[in-house]
Amino acid sequence: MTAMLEVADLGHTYQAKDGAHTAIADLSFTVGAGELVCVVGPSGCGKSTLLRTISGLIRPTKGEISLHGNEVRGVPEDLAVVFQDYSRSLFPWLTVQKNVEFPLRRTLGRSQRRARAAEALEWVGLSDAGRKYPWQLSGGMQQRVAIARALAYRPALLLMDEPFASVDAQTRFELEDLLLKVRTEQDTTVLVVTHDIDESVYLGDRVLVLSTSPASVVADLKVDLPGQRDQITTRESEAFVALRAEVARLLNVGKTSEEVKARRKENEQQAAKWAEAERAEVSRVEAEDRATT
Amino acid sequence: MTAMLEVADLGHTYQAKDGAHTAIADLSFTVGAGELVCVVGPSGCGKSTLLRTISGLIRPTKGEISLHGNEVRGVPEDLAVVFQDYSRSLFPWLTVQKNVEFPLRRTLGRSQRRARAAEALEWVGLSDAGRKYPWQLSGGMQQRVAIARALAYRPALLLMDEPFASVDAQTRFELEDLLLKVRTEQDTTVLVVTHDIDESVYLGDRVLVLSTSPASVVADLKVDLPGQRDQITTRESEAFVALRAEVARLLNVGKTSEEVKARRKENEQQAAKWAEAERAEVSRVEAEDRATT
Amino acid sequence: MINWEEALRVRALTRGLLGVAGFLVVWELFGRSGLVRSEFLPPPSVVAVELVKLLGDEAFLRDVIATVLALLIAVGLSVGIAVPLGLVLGSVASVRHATRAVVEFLRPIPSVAMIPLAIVVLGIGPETKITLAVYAAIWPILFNTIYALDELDPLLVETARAFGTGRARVLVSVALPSALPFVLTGIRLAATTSLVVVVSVELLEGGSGGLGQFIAIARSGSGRMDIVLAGTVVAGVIGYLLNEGLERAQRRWVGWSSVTGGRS
Amino acid sequence: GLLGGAEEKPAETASAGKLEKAKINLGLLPILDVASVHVAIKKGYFKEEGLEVEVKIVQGGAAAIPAVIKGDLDITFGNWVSFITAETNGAAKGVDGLKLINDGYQAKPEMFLILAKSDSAIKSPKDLEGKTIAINTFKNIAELTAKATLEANDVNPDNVTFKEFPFPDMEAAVQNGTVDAAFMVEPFISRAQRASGQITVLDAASGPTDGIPIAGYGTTGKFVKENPNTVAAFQRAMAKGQRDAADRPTVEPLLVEYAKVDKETASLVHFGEFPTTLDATRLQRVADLMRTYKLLENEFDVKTMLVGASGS
Amino acid sequence: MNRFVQRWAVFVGLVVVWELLTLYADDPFFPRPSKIALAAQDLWFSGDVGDLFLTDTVFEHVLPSIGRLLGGWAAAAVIGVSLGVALGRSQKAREYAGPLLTFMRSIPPPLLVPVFLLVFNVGTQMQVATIIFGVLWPIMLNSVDGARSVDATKFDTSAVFRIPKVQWVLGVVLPSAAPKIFAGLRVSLSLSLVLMVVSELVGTDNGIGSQLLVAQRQFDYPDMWAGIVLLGVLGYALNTVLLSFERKALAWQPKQERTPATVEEKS
Ligand SMILES: Nc1ncnc2c1ncn2[C@@H]1O[C@H](COP(=O)(O)OP(=O)(O)OP(=O)(O)O)[C@@H](O)[C@H]1O
Ligand SMILES: Nc1ncnc2c1ncn2[C@@H]1O[C@H](COP(=O)(O)OP(=O)(O)OP(=O)(O)O)[C@@H](O)[C@H]1O
Ligand SMILES: [Mg+2]
Ligand SMILES: [Mg+2]
Repeated sequence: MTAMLEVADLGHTYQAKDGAHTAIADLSFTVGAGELVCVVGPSGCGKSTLLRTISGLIRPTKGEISLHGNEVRGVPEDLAVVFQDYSRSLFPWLTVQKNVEFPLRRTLGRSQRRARAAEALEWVGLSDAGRKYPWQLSGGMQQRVAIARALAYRPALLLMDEPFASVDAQTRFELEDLLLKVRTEQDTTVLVVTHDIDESVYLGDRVLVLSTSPASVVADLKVDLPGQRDQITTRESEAFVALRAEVARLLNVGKTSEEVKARRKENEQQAAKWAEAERAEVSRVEAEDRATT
Repeated sequence: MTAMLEVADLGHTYQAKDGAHTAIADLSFTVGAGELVCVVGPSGCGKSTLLRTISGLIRPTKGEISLHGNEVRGVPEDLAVVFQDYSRSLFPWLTVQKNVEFPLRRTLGRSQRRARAAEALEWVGLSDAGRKYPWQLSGGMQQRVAIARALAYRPALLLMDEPFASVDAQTRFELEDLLLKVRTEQDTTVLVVTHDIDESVYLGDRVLVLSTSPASVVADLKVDLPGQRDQITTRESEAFVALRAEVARLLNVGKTSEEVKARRKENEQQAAKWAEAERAEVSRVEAEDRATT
Repeated sequence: MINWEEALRVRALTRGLLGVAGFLVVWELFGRSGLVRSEFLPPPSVVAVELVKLLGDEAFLRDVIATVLALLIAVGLSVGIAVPLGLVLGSVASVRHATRAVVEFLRPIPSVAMIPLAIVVLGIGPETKITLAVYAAIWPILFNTIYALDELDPLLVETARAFGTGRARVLVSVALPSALPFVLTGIRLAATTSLVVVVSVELLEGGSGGLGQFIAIARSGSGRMDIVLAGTVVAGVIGYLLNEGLERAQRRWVGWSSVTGGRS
Repeated sequence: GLLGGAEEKPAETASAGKLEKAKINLGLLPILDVASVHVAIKKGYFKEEGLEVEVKIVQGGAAAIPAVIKGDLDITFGNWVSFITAETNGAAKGVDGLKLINDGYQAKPEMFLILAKSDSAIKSPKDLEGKTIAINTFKNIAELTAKATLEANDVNPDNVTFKEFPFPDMEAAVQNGTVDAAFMVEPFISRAQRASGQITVLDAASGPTDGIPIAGYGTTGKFVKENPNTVAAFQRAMAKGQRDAADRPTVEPLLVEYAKVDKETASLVHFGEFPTTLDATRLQRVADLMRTYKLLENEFDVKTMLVGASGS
Repeated sequence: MNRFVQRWAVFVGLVVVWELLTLYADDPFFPRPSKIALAAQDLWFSGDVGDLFLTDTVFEHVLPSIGRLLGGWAAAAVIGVSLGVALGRSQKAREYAGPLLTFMRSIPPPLLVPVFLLVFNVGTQMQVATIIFGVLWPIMLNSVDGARSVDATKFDTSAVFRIPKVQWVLGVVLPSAAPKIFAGLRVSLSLSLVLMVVSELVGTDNGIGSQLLVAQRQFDYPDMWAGIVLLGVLGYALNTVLLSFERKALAWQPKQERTPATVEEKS
């Protein structure tokens, strides 16, 4: 397997008026052609930022990204992205069907575009919604439109930012399987950011675990599960359960009870303090009121 | 426990130029004061629509909703909502802190508002982000701001639409516990829409399972778990596992393999057909090209 | 079955008429109150009589047509110039910065002051009033386009670009549609600005006929306020019709925006 | 065409072959002063000369003179002050300067009046000291004659404030006290006297300005050079028109038509003089007045501008 | 700094081209910029040291004009924004008042002068009224647009938290509409310079516009051009002030950080 995507020493710092914020500290990894890599990491650690730099939308402040050995400057060819903020990434003035067709206009004729879009909408279970506008759809449906758009484009590299966050469990399973099927058929390289540990193991050839902000790679786990997966048997397999536990451990989910309890205590103290301050404030204001009248 | 919220024969049909769309067919249920009810249902079945009608933002086309025995017309007092489209519900011109303070201006003085907002931000783990603007935050952080805003408001009735969709597993657990804690302390009535079956069982006193669109109530399950829950022990308990399976069954998640396989086959046939059509189209276009040159 | 859209339109129309009627009543009362002599400010009843007379007057109608034609040409030209220009200035910051000083210098130059210059360059015909109208009408369109681009959701642009959409096409198929509602508002502003300038130039320059010149003659010859106001009413009606047409276009083309916004 | 709102008339080619240009674009203002042109058109004096006159309404010298320079108008009506100012400022130096070819209108008593409200404290010219007077344009014939007559009445014109108002608005401005008095012309004088009972304070065309020339017809040196016969034909036709314009019954109905004056007013207005010759000595008075009140920096001899003048 | 040089290089370049063109054409209507500069100096900057070399003309004509201009524009801004927000948020108000306002919008201000003459005191009051009437519309229409396009989710959010009317208008509608309102304010600001000239057509004895028109009628083209240039400079200066204010008011906008300018490469 040749390396399709290489990320080396990547770092990104956002500039803001009141100081800079380092979102990514130092990331290095490679993704082979046709691989499906899942990225997991705490909220706000820099996953979306990572996808943005790979897609050439922002230039990283440090390090290098190469695709097929060429450094990424500007948006690479044959790339599709499903953004985390799917609802804002749909064009409100286009119908669902036209939204899916949008990126195809450059390369395909009208009838082919239509066919492709209809096919992709069918995949995500939205055949009936093609003529509606995005705002006439529910959140989960909008997200599926964004997925359909990316799939219809048949990219060589597909980046997905929490693509199944807003759909119900059943649909999620179906979409996961759809993704697996499409990538096998089209030999697409896929990078999926997800918060669902089970999903990351179920989908991925590898799982990339990131640290808290600023992000660095905590672990790069190979998922040793059979290529052909199945929602029921795979999830029941021992290897799956073990890997899932491993990812959870790496993400510190195990710490939960201890930490949460500690934090809860802290919060309670804090709250008590605020309440105290509040009471003081109230009585002060009341005193003032009385003084002025 | 007295009934706080009563939904009777509720139905809603969206009007659009090209025909109407019935989002909710017929819903009836009640929520007692202080109860936490989770709503699960397939994507696009009408959950967000339900929350919109309860919060008085849209008037249902059928049936009735009453709060404390009074029919809901317009937005009721003491209500807070975490919208599914959290990123759009934040005011981009206000800092995070000010966003949380915004609804408090009506009732609280400046210092009290500050304290409340700071406290809520602390709860969701965003103490450091108070002075940032929403667009400087990651998706999950924005969602937590929306949660903090609702909690800081200390509503009597709290409606949450997939409030934890964009946060990582660890944070999700923490937020779940936070929600449980807050609602006990403040005796809030809560309605949570979620796609995570485990979550619905872990959080809820009851789980309301909705059918596919247009929504109706499939089941109203009582969650027989101890009031004080814990991420590890509760989730391991037998009752939990049984309930979870029950919800999954009701949502037809069990059907997965059969149905998915059937659909997959269908898709493949469909795809083959499209591919055929495409090939035909391509050769037609090529032929034309040749003819013109 | 009740046709709701039709019913709503009828309601809007009646309300609009009520608003106008209210204004007319106030004007009539004011005109008849004796506070001012009715020769200075004739009440609407008097103006209406004069208006009816004028509508039968062929010379007057020719003047109105002249004004309307000049107006349409001016609006067309200013849209053709200002929208592309706005897209470029709004999206290429360096061009915008480079031209800002020039643009800001040019903008406040009043067409009234340019009339003799325009006559020397363009003559006394319709070219002059059209050019001056275009000059005045460009700015609202240009600025609304630039500002609309500023407000463009960056995520939409990122989406298009991530799918390999070229810069030019991002401009045409993402920036422009997203900006369209506000651009159309700019065009509506520009349309009435054009009308105002065309009539004013006719009024102050003369030479090329038109409603403004008609009014000027009625005024400078004898100060016939009834004719002046009747002409003014016609100008207002032209503006209203043009605006209504554009609003309809706005509703049809950018229906999506009126729904995402202002759900009230 | 439609854009210009003008009627499209097929151009009749004139019979007189020696005219360089048979069709003349003539700039006019919609005021009483140009009644003679309408008389000449009505009576066919231009046609007799083989001329076809296309009237273009312009709104004053500032627009008309550039149009003549540009060549859109062949000849235009304008007041002498504008012509002289334009000439001395070199506005027409690219077209061999401006030439004056016909006298048009000249002041008579009762046609340049400064009016005040009937119950105003201003009764005599002396009372205008320190007051505000409305005039139609700054630095033009109205201001000149007003200053000259004020001075003749021992009022220092520097102590009077002039404000610009269009003639049609003056009556109202005087009535509601916006200005103390207004410098009006016909038909506004008649209307103000009749409807508001405003009273005359000063005749600005009296004493030093008695019979002062007001306006006439001009063109460019280039046009005169290239079309000497046309200009001559125009002068002849206009002279007849001027002559006939003195006849009220001929003029009154025309007023109603071209200036939209109502019949009643038309029968009341005071007309000025319509001189039939272009007289250099007379016109020189305007230039001298301009010099006196600093509208000209140097002495100016109007003779250089005249074409076919008498009395030189 | 870079931008500054860029901007003024283009500007100076154009002035040089203008100088050369007018030198070549030698047309009285288009005097050379250097001649215009001399006229301007003569008009405004040849005064006493005590007056900072400003002539009486500046105090008699320029300053009063600027005062009326700013007053008129500010009043139009207040009226336009409040009317615009009201119309933008109320369909009813829009239906009642819309046609009437469109109608009024189409009336050329010079035609209204006789009416204003009856209603207002001539002079400053009438001129300010003319300016307001002329520049109100871009502000109002853009405010209507801005107020109407408040994002539906934000509307819902405010409704749910029962945000009081005042706070809703000041805290949600205005900020949402602010970019569009500023577009209107900027168009109106330069329009108010135009209207200032128009307003000085009638009933004045002072003002930049009145002087400019006198120069025009006197065929004194260098003076007229000096007036035009003065208007340009004023427009530029006022606009710069407004822009810096706008930049502060819209500081929250994410553009500096995230927008990869629509077509431009982020540098
Ligand atoms: N435009 C920006 N300006 C400044 N800081 C930013 C900006 N965008 C993101 N950040 C910061 O960078 C960090 C990483 O953000 P990013 O969106 O990449 O996180 P993430 O891993 O996608 O999180 P989540 O899972 O919550 O979506 C966050 O701390 C965020 O506050
Ligand atoms: N404004 C609207 N106009 C027309 N149809 C709408 C509108 N909003 C929602 N719908 C339709 O109503 C149905 C229910 O939508 P709703 O948003 O309530 O679903 P949901 O249960 O929240 O789904 P999800 O879990 O995907 O968010 C969907 O089929 C959607 O297409
Ligand atoms: Mg993210
Ligand atoms: Mg929903």
